[in-house]
Amino acid sequence: MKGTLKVDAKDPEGTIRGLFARWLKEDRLSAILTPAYSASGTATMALVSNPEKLAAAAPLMPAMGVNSASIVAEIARESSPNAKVGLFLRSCELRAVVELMKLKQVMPDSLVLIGVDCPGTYKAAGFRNVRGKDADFDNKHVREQLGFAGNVDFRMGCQMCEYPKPLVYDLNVGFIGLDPDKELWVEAATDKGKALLEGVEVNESEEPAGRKAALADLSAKRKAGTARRIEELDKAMLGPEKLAQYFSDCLNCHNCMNVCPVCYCRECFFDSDTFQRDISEHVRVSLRKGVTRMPSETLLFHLTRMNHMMTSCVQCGICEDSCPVTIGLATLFKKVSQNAQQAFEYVSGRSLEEPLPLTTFRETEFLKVGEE
Amino acid sequence: MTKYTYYPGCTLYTKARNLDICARKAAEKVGFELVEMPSWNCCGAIYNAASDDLAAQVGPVRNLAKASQLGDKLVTLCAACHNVLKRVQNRLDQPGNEVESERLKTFVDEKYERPVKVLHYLEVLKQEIGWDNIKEKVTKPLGGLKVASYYGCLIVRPKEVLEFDDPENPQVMDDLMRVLGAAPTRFDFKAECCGGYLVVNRRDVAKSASKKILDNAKAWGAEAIVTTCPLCQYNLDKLRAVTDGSIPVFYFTQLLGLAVGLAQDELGLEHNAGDPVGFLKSKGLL
Amino acid sequence: MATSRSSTELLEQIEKLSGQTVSDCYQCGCCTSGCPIGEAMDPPPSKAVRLLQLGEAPELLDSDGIWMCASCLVCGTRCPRAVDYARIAEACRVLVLRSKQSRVDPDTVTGPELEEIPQQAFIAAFRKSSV
Amino acid sequence: MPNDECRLTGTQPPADAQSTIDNRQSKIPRVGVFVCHCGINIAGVVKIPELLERVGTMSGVVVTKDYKYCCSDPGQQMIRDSIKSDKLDRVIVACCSPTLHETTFRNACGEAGLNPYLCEIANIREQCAWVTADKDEATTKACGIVRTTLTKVVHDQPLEALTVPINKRALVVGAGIAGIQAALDIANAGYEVVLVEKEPSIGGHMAQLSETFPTLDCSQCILTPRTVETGRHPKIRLMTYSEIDSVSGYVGNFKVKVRQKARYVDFKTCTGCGACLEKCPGRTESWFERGLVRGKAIYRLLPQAVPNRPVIDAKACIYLTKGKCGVCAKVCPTGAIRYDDTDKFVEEEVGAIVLATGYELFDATKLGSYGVGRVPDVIDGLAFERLLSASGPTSGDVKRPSDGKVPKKIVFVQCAGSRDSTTGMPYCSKICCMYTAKQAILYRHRVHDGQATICYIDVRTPGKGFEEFYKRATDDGIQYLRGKVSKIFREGDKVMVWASDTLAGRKVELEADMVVLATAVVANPDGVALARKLKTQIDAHGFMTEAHPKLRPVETLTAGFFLAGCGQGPKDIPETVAQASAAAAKVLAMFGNTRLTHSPTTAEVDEEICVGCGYCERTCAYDAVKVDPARKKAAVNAALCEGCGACAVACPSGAMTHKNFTKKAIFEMADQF
Repeated sequence: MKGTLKVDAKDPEGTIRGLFARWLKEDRLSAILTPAYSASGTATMALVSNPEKLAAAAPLMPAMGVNSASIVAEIARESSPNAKVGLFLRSCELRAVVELMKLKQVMPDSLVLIGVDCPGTYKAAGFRNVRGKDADFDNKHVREQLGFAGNVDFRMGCQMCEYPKPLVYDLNVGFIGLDPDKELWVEAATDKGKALLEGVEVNESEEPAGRKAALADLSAKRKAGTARRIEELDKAMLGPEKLAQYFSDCLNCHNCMNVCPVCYCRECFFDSDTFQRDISEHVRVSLRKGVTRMPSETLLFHLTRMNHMMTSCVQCGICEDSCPVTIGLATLFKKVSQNAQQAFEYVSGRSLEEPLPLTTFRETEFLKVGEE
Repeated sequence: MTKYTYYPGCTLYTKARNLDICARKAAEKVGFELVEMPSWNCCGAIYNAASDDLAAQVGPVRNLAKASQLGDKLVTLCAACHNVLKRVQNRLDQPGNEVESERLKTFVDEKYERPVKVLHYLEVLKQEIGWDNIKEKVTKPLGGLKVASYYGCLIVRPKEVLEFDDPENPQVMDDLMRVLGAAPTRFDFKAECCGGYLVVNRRDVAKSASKKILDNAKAWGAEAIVTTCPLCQYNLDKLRAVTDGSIPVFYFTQLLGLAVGLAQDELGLEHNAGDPVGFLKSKGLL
Repeated sequence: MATSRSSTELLEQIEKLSGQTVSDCYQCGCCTSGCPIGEAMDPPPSKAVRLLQLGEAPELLDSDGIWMCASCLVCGTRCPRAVDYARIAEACRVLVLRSKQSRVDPDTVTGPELEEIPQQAFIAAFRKSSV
Repeated sequence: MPNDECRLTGTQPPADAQSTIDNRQSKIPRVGVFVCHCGINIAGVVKIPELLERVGTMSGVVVTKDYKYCCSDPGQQMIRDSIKSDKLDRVIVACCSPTLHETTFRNACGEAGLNPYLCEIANIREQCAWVTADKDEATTKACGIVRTTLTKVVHDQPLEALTVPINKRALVVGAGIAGIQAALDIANAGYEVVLVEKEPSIGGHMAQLSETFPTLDCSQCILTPRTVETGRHPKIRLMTYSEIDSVSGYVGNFKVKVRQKARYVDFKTCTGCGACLEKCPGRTESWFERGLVRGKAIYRLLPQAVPNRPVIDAKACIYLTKGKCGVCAKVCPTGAIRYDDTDKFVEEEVGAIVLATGYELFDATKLGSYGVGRVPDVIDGLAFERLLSASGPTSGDVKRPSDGKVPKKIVFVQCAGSRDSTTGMPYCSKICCMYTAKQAILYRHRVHDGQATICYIDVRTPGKGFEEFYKRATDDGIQYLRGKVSKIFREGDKVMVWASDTLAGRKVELEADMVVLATAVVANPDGVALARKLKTQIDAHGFMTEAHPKLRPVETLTAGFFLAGCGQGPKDIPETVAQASAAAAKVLAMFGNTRLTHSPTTAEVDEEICVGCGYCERTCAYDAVKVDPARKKAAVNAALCEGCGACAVACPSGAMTHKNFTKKAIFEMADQF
């Protein structure tokens, strides 16, 4: 089921809050995870269960501090058929949720995936200043959506995002290519999604051509920008010397790993005793070259992370946002994961059915390898 | 009506006019148009397989470059032109061949816009038009005429480049004949060589090679043979006419034209050896 | 003798120009069996490859057989070892032609049938067998 | 391995950095290193005295010794003595590949009271001496290999071998001569055998053959006693018209699910009188007769079939497809016809499995120029066997399929799809040279004035009496023509063959009444599908792969599976029977034990770290790892685990580890270079 939804009082965000209220009141959802503002005005996420408290919810807030899939992994690790939690999330977050479902880290039964179009976001830190005192900033931002698409202040991950519309959802709420002061686009892909739209006044129609074109245009522009960035990245990073240089500022803080939505290990291999050497071993390693960089194994850590994450990485770029020394991780992971996924004809988070590439073997894959 | 860029080649303008004219007119009857490529040049007549011979590829590359400015498909009819253009296109596209490919493109003034898919007329009929659509256009079915389809070498081999049909037992022309109301016979020499250009200085060799083909067709009970190539047509038809005249040889486009209702004077039968008109009349087809 | 190069050099040239490896051939004779003009070809394909295997490239270059191959590609299509003799013959012809020796002189081709033969045959024949 | 050491130029490590640091280590194990000369294999390249000296300085090494052949009894004694006298707690033997002698040396250590898993092999033969020419380089490399092994051995933990009980019943898949022989050998030793055959009766391809080379004894005559014995054997449970659905479990304890296809005939009630066979009007292609005659919908393969009961081909049966007819039920005197029969599943528990899945002939229609399917008188070797066989459709008279005429000229075409890497199979099918000679001889027995020509590439006769048999064929006037056939076509009622005589160097056109193709032998496709399902190894052509081509020819790499017959590669009857008996002997050797030992170097899970993502489960080729969905923890079934390590590699967090191959040990080993 799909169609347009009328927006009242030029307030698309209010209209969405209205839907939230209805779902919570009618007990179609027991709670909803949504972007929200804290009392002090900072951008955050909130799990709202009381419809009265929806005022803080800012479903269209163009800021992102964490990839909320990490939150979902916290709250939906165990199967809980009685709870019905709506996740009002952006494309990259939903794609990460899908990957975590495949990795058995998120149990799907208690969740309803509600997607929302996302033309890009600012970092949550400092967003208060970007937004200023303009209470209507979020709506305004949505209204001038494509004008913001090439926004250089956006998070680097967003600047390279080619999926402004979520790929897997029960229900999606869209506005790209429409006039959000007048209408929103809703699309239910599953029975769960249809159930949410029951009783909602939807003007059923085919997806407007303008919307399709706007999405395709945005995606194409982003792809072009990404290609250019990857070209620059290659210059800066290709080859063992340059690669080591690229990571030379790394503090070994592991923040990138901690915030990564698809990095799901309970204990990182790099925190295990595998790398605990006694002093004589450290000295022995050092003696080979005369000098060893400390802390040791930072480059190996990043290579391993690329290796472990490349097939599931959703390219949200939150790793770069969290890096205290601003290593260009977003572009790097974009490149690495894009190449790896293309090799397996896989797109992370595109579908729940597609098997994880490294757990299956197709006789046709990599036929060309070694032929030269 | 879908338009296709068409490359006729030299022979179709002269000694094989009957192959060309029927093809253009029949095309319009079955629903497509052949638009002749302007200022085409010789394809080279035969592919040079020596790995370092780039000069021989330049002519075909120019044709392909020209065609690429007009569209992404190029239709051929002469089996020799088809073979050369298709193989040169394949050489340009071959992964790992980029350096040579770029060099070849610099030899010609025409800008090479995109890879061109070289399609034989028969491939257009089968893949683009479809047998069912052609069947609808048949106004004078061929009355169960027993024909042996002779493909020759050039449109089936090398199979991995031409990707035309099974090189041992091709079927496309048999299928077409069936659609036109003829009864294709089994035939073991569908893709054996007729002796080709050896006819120029070794007529004896071409004669004996062609004779084997004709003998086998007759042994399987064929009343006529259809061909796709001017040289095959010559070796089987005119060359044979001076040795033993007994079985008429037609271009497939002549029988196609006949079945979709071209007039007798549009079929170019006067270019065939023997008495094709008398033969067709005796079969009640004219 | 077509050229003054040594037999080993010639073999190297032939392999390079043809993209074929003559040692791949295990002399089953399938190419000769299937050649539509095999009776008229001397040496027939399998024997020609054998000459190369034995280091007798000059003998092959001097032979009549390499000029008889019309590149119908039946031999290579059916070869169980994927050796394409048509390309080997082409390489041999090319080597002879590049030493400025024509096999067929266009001026010597005469006869009443010349009026009839399609020109594609002339172009092909002269491209394959004259300088 | 990448490392992130800063790159400074002009700084060289001190010459003997290795030993200086190693000697500072606090916990020093007592390792003995024994270097084997392997005759001159190692000692001819590696400088043994220098190696001993350098190894002697490594931390933890308390003794180094060398010997010409460590694997010999005195060599092993040297190790045993040293363990005791030098109080060794770890042993390294620097010698050949562990696949050859790891067990030898571990056993030697065990005899001296050292846990066998504290003994490691440093492979300085295959990985060093054989592949390094320069003596100094080889010595340095050998030193490095020993040092790396030393790093591993100090991390090794003592392990106890696992043992599992054995269910002393065997499953044999396929009841051709290979399966029959293996089943009889095992059953005659007193163990129960389940023999599963997909066809309605047993005997396989051998039942189709006429006479056999090189002795020309009748195939039926030598096979029938075996089929009858198999059918009556009290220890053999024969399940015909059945297929393997699934196999679970592990060596010694397999659970096998067998699908018994619907036969529509109650075998208990049926007496095999054959009344139904005469009256049945349904017609179908006869697999057994190679398409030479039309078979009936209710059929048995041959009158001597074991079991001698017919089955109904549901696709050809008029009653089962159209609901009309029912003639067989009407004429059956005992009321054995059951139109409502369905597939049934039977579970069997066995300890060992013999795969005797056999062969098929290559699909000759793929050889487009040979006219198969277009020219009716071009048939394959098995079809010709049926024409020669007394029990065949012509009762042994050679008549050609198109018009029943006796062919006066037959051309036999060898290597039809064999030794052909473009359209056929690249390998030699091994049996065709001899069976073609036999067929030509038999043809000349039947048709005295017949001419037989055999087109061949090479005649291969490596077998007892084979060369003599080849001579017999040429003595008999059979023409051998050296050249592969390129094209076969029809002209009138003749079959024309384009061949060549490579010895005379010319093309030859042959005219024949009939052509017999010695079509390539290929692995039975059902056997290939079964091997894929069971995850036993097959080669690029579908033949099952033996554990070692010379030393373990009837075992597979999956413990408990054994191989017999043409499913492993083309072979003739005596070879097949020999291999079947060898497979049976392997099964019996296993049944001679009460419990099986299983290597303890398996995977194990650290539940503290495991999050149950399932990468390990999906990576395991042996179904040995399962994730408990409720607890979200992976668990390893050690009896199934082959210790390949794939799961440990797949696990991103290191929750899955491999006993005595811990990541820590491996990283430290890599650090040695």
